[in-house]
Amino acid sequence: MTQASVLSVRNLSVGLKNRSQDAVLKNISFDLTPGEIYALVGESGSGKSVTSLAMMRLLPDALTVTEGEVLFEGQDLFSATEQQMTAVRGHRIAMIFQDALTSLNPVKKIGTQIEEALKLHTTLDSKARRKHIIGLLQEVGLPEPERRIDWYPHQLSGGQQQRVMIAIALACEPDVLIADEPTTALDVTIQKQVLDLIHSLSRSRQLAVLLITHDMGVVRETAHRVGVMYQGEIIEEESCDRFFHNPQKDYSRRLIASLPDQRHFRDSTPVDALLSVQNLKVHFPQRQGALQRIHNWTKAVDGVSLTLGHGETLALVGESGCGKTTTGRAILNLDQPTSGHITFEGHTLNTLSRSAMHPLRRKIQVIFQDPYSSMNPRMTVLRIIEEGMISLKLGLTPNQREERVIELLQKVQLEPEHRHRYPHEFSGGQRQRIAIARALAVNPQLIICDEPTSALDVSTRAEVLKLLQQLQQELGVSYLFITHDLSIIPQLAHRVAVMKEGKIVELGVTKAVLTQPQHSYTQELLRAVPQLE
Amino acid sequence: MFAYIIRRLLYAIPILVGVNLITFVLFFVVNSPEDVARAHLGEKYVTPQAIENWVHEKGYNHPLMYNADADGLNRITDTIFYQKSLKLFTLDFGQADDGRDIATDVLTRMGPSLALAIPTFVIGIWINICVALIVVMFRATHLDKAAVALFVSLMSISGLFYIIGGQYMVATLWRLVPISGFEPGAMAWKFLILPVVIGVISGIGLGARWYRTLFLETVDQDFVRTARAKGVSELGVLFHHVLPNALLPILTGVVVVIPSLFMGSLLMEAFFGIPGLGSYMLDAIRAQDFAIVRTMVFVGSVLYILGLILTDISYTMADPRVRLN
Amino acid sequence: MLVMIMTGCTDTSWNNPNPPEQPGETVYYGSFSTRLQHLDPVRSYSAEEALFIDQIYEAPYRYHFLKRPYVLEPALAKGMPEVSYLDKHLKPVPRDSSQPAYSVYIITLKPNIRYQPHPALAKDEQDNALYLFKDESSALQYKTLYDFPQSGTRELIAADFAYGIKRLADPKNKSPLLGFLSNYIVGMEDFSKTVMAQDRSGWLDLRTLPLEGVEVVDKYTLAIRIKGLYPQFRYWLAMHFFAPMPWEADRFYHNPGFQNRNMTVDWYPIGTGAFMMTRNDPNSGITLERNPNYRTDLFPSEGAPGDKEKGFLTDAGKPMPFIDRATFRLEKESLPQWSKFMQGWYDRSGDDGANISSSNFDRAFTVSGNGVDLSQEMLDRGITVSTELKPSIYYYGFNMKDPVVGGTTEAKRKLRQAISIAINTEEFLEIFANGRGQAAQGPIPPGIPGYVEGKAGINPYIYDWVDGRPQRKSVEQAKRLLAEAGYPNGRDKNTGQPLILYLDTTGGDAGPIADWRRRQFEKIGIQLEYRTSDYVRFKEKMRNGNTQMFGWGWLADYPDPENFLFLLDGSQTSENCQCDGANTSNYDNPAFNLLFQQMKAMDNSPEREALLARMVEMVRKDAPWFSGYHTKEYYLNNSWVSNVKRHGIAKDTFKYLRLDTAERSQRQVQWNTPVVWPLIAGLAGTAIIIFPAIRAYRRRQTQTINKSTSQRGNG
Amino acid sequence: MDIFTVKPVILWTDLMLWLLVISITAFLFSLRSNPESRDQWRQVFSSRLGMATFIIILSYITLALIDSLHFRKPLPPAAGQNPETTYYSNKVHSVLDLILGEMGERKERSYSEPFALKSFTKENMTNEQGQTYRDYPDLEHAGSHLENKAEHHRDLLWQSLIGLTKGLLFGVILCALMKGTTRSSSLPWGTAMTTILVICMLLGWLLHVGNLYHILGTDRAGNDTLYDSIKGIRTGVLIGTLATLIMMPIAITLGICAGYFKGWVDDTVQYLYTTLSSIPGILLIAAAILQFQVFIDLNPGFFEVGLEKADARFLGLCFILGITSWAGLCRLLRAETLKISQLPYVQAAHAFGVSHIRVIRQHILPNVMHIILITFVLDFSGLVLAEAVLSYIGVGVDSSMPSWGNMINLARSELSQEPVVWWNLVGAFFFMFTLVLAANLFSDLVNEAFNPKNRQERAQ
Repeated sequence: MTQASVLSVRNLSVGLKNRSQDAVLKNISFDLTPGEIYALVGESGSGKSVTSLAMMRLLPDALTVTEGEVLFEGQDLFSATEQQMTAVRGHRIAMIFQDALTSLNPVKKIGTQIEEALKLHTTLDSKARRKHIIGLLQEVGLPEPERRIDWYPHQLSGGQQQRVMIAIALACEPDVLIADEPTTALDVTIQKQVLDLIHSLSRSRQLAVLLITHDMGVVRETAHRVGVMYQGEIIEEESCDRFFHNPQKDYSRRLIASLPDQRHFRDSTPVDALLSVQNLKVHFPQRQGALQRIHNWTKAVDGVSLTLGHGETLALVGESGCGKTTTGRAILNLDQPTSGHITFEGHTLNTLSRSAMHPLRRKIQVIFQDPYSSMNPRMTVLRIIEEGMISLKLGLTPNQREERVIELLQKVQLEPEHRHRYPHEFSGGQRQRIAIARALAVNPQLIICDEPTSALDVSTRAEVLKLLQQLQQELGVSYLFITHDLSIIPQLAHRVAVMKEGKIVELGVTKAVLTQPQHSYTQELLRAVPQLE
Repeated sequence: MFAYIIRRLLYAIPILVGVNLITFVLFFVVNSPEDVARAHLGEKYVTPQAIENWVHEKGYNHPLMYNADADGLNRITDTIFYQKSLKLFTLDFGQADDGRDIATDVLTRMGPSLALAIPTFVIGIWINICVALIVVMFRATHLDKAAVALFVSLMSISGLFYIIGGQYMVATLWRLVPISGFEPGAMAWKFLILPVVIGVISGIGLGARWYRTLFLETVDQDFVRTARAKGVSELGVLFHHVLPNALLPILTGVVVVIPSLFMGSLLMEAFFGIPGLGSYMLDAIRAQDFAIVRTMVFVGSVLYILGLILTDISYTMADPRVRLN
Repeated sequence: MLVMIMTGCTDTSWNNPNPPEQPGETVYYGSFSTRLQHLDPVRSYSAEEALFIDQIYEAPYRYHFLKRPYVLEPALAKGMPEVSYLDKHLKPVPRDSSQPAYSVYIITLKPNIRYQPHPALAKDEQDNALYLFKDESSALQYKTLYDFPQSGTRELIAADFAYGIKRLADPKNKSPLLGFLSNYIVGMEDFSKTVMAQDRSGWLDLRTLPLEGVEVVDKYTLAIRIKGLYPQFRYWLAMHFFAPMPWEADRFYHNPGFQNRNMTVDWYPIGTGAFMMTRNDPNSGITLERNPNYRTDLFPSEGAPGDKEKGFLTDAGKPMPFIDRATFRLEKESLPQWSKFMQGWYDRSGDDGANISSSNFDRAFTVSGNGVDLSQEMLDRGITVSTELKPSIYYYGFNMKDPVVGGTTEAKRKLRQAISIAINTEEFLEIFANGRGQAAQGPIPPGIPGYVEGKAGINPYIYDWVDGRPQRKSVEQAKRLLAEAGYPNGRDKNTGQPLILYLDTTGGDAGPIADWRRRQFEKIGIQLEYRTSDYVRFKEKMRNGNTQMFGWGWLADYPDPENFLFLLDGSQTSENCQCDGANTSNYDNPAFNLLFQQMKAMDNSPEREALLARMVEMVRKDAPWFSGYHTKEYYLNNSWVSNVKRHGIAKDTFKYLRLDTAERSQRQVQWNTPVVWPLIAGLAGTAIIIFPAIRAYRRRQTQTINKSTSQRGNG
Repeated sequence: MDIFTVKPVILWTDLMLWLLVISITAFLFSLRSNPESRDQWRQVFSSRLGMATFIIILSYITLALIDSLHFRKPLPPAAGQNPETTYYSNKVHSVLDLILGEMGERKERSYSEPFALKSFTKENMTNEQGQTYRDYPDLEHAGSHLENKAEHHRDLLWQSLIGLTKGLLFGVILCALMKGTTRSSSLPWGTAMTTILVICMLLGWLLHVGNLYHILGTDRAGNDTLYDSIKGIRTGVLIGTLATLIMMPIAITLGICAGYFKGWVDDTVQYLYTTLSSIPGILLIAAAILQFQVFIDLNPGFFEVGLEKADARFLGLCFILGITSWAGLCRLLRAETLKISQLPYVQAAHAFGVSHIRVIRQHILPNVMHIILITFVLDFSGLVLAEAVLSYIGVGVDSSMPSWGNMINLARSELSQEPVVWWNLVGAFFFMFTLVLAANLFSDLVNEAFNPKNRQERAQ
């Protein structure tokens, strides 16, 4: 594109306020042209967000711009006064953030929050403003805006909140839109809608969009040009197509390679059932009134039936709140089922008492989503891993336990001496490995993996998944793999169960489900998954 | 919401019973009614007969908690605890041990207490918030540091020194206001202004510092960043985004004490000779007047519980996310 | 704040705590320090309360305002009582006959004395009481006594005294004297019983029940018959316990529901005195006003020698009272009370009790060799001082029943004497009471018959007479006595065990005084331990006699040695009288008791003096008390206050008081010019703080990113 | 007097204070193993302020500790006494008294200004001719070592120098020892040293000059104000620490149980603390203390010397203060436990079938420790201030116990004097203010370092 750039960043550097020598950003430079979507890609901590904040002069107190300039229509924003800056923010350059819920003022109506921008930058009277706002809300696709204009953020769904954010950003017809991870917190289907929205807006309004994301899929789908950020630098800048076909830097290559391969599927052979769930129901009571009588039930899981064979992986797919996690907890006997049967090796788990359950616990283990909160920060890795062995009375001497731990650590590709460290000394990926080691410590037959990779960066995610598969081959352990990310399923799961509103809508062999989805919801999900080509 | 309040009120009953039980035990675990009688009869020529009469008249001639030689329900009802403490639920406070009607005393003394407490409270909060906002405006600057240092020093000074010093300088040295006393009506401000000012000043350290931290927490939140990205100016951010949200935690701390204002401030009333409930309590405790103490404790806890309920209600009003149940 | 200051300027001076007065009226401003409990004449028994009710209630007799030693004069009575004597068959006998069984006091009243205006006496056309209510609901609009629009009065009659005495005899009124007087007034005990036998739900008309010893002879004459000889009884007749009480008032206060609103005799007095109570807020203050119906009562025209020179007789013959209103504010803390006096807002340094806290005393007085003088500062302010040696004694007592310090053996006596010498009372008074008191030489204080001035009057066991003044014996002397008592250097001469003595106090075992006392005992090697307790426990210990040493005090009811010596009468020990015995040290000396009985029945006379001397000697020898002293009170009066001669016993002295209001207001303005500069400074200060803040904000608004330094705008 | 003949008096508070200090040090050492909390402590001490305030607090605590070693001196054997039995004075001394030397015993007759040689009020004296005249009498002890009063000021200067140098020497020795023990790290030892030196010099000066003059004058009864203020330290420190210490076990157990087991346990605990906290604190304290006093008075047999009575009452005060502040901590812990027990690692523990006790001990307790710690330091200053107020009202510590509250209480009326007697108030004020200020600043830092909320903010 040869269009004049509306906003151009010239070798921008940002450092810590008190120790400005070690830089957070080093000589960042790029241009934004109208109607173009420029994607800034990088893994967490690469400095994407800092860039955007620096451009808006919204850096947190700890950080400070050490050099460089931001030219907006030819004039340097850094040399503008704070007052002039307020005139630019939201009016000429607008911004949307990752977590829409926290980014909206919880105690103000969304209408007021949009109106605020208008009040600041336009001369419209209140009537005109209201009209304008309703228009905006329609444009961003918020159903029945006349009513919702007086709602509070928490009354809206995540997608709707993000739409409101966009509405705020667009309120004063800005020339530049900075979108900082606008879809990370959203389910795939919503993500697709939002991205499409941004896409269309940039086209219709000749909007220059700076899209900050870590999801290559998203980039592929929406961006025109790509800048790859790595440790505070832009190491490669290319037009989208060229970037994906032959990336220059090998870091870029790793990024692309780390995207899960979605062409090959694991073929599954029917095996005898290890776990079988019949018509599982988990309902939570809703209390009300002076005497707290139960007046209604939240049906988290409403009649789920599935079986899982030895050494098999069953992926339980669904969007947030569909009850997949609750299912997992019920199988672990952490939540008490309302009805139904969970049979494991002939024992009906949900009827067992705490003590009767105890011996079975070593057979079923779990890996949690958040690698940061899933380990007690005050225990060494050794004690974290051996905790299960002790409580489940594997009858090992301390030395034997330690040996076992070492062995496990090696199995999950960590160093033996790591056992004396504390969790917060490890990266997310490493922690997830420790969590796996902990699960394996009591050599279980079934591990329930609750979104084990969704908090990880793409590259580490791939590694963890590979590890899990290896272990399955070695130990013949079965996984119930709970996830919202369809893209990782093909190479991972033998069979897939798609869950919606507490029910399983479709259950079958991975290939079948992903290639010829029967249920409309499954199809919708698949459509939403960003494709690389 | 209504149902909620009902539930809270129901929940209050066992609490109040417990409160009564505690005070009751406190008083009668070591004191026998005879002791109380002696404490209230005169100095000279006290006969056993007189004590006997006093105890009988005051109705202390029952067993404390359980009446063995009564039968049926009377075993419970025919005791001091039932007749003295549980009667309070009917808001029948009875008479003080010196024969005066407690309800009237409480009512008459409430006025001065409030006259002192409410201004101190309102002005105090207002000033604290203003100061805190200013400081937050200059966060991460030397002004901020200096202010915090000032706050901490202020709150490190015992309230006694504020009162003693203030009274000495303003009233004794400079003769700007009466040293102590109270006149109801138009003259009142003359006596109240000094205690109020002192009360406010002595509160600034703690209050402003607390509000500052609350504001700072809010300032770092995403929606504030959003507001800035919208182009809202610093002041706008503070007043339209930070303040309303920071008010929520402030509510919890503040609303709960509002009813307790009725109880008056012990020190202030003692030092400035204001005939409020604070000094009333003090005298009662010193005179071991169980009748008054149990009443004040009862009233106090009722007000406290009221405060809790008020807090929740005010919360639902301030924060659309909160629903009572 | 500024606004308030402006409005403040309308006042003469900003710190005037007193409410504005009506023009032309003379208002007295006073204070009291303890919250009043009882105002019922038959119940109240404390000096603080007497300060008020003695202005309102009058007894048949009162003390002469000026004359010393204290003498009685008729108040409501026409003359002094005519006393006649009867034997047990009610036959008249001469006094000197051996122990008459009864004495009869006949009191004749002055005519047409009228009560203060009071709703209880309000009448309607049919001459029926206006305010009588069937049930509580019909009287609800009257919250306090002052809500009643109508009031009335009536003449005082002898029956009112009878009614008053019957109220005293009624146990329901909890008169502290009930037990005591029952021993004297004939039939009082039975009366109490019969009264309690009645139905006491509502008002009980005491007139219907006879009290044998009290007889209404005619409209103006009352006869009281008491058992045996008790000359001191006439003094009781000068106390508010014998004040008249109109039966209408008693009935009025028994209206249904009045009790719950504190509308009782115990709260709203009704009397014939010079003042009436028009405001009674126990929490903030009390107001007395001139009683419009007060009889013509003229300022005394003769006084003690020297009174004329002191100007106490300038108002002789003028009708009293001289002030229209007296307002008293409750001042719990001594500091503000004193400061207000110094600012001229109080006319006197205080009205009740010891009102110059010792720290203030240093400022007010300069203690010099020949007593206590006003400091220069006070003299400049024209402040006058009036002193008063109270007929009282504060002392430490040994429990004579105690195995260690008690007993009548020579050794024990020596031990007690040794301690009595060791505790340097003079030093105590010097340090802690600023010399406001005089060390006791015996149980009888000055101004009371039996007290002897000079060399003859000293306690030879403790003092020597050295160049014209008593001088305490040396510590060595005390040590010698102690050794003789079997405790050389305070160690048991057999076991060497240190002698540890226990002193019961309510004060707590700390603070300067406690330290000082410990050191006094250490002087002769005795270790002192305190056993502190609250007042109730203390009384209990005293009652059960399980104390060793204790502090005690006695304030005379009337100026007669009997009122002091009975504190040592064997029949008064808790044990013997089965009550809170007045004989706290359980001193039971048969010889003494015998003399006491004789002395009691006598009028003052040389013979009596002789008896007293012998009794005092016994007490000095046995030393059941030690470190005794008689308090001497100092009261400061602002220059505009006159006729302030303190009376040791009588409290009804307000009617004599005179004020020069013109001078007062002029002085007040002069003493209370506010200092304004701190205000201005304060305002300036805040401005100084605000201003740079604003500028800083401005600067911040026009801030750009300066890349070289790390100073950044808002982030 | 040789040490071995004295009879040690062990007061409950002494015992508890020592226990407390020991346990806290142990606790801190246990924390060192965990790098996270080690970092947090490092963060606290890496700031100059943190180091300085900590050392100030430490010196206060040290004084309190020294003052908590009580003993009774023996009486000289008397005639006829069998030799093996020794009798003891009923005066209780503490080691601190020994260090302070004469300061406690040197009583004047009444007020005297700081450093004064003459009494504050005139008295009448008799001269050689025997006629009485009024003047300010010389003080009995202050400056008694001077033979010529004229060189008062020079001597003052000189003695101050001596005192300061003494302190300096001592401080240098201390620092040397410290240098020896501590390996150098990122912490600002320089500040530590200077603080120590300053404190030592100050103490040295106070000790030396304070034994010659009355640095802060004397009070009504002629007691040395400086001595009283220093003795007040023990009370202040004790009340600040014991009250929290006493209430902690209850609060922790109940709070955690409520948060962990939920259900009826939770309801009961909540009922308990709502009930307690709904009673007006001051009333509860006052009533309790008065009743406790009555109890003490009823059983004088329990206590051998007066001090023990005061001590018992003091314990009572700590206890009731603990009770009143108990609810707050309990509430916090409950909430935190509720949060933690939802965290994955607790869930994982459940998945491993770990027993409740073990879960609480291993997972919950260590992770609420910061709350306990923060409450401890935050409450400290508040309690010290509370003591003063309560003592003023008359429901504080026993009036025989040297405490700042009692000092203020006694000193109040002195403001009405002319010229004003200010030193008693100032003495109490200065010592109290220093402690509370240091405590506040320190607790701020601790809070900042240990409060997870703040940690996130720093992460940003």
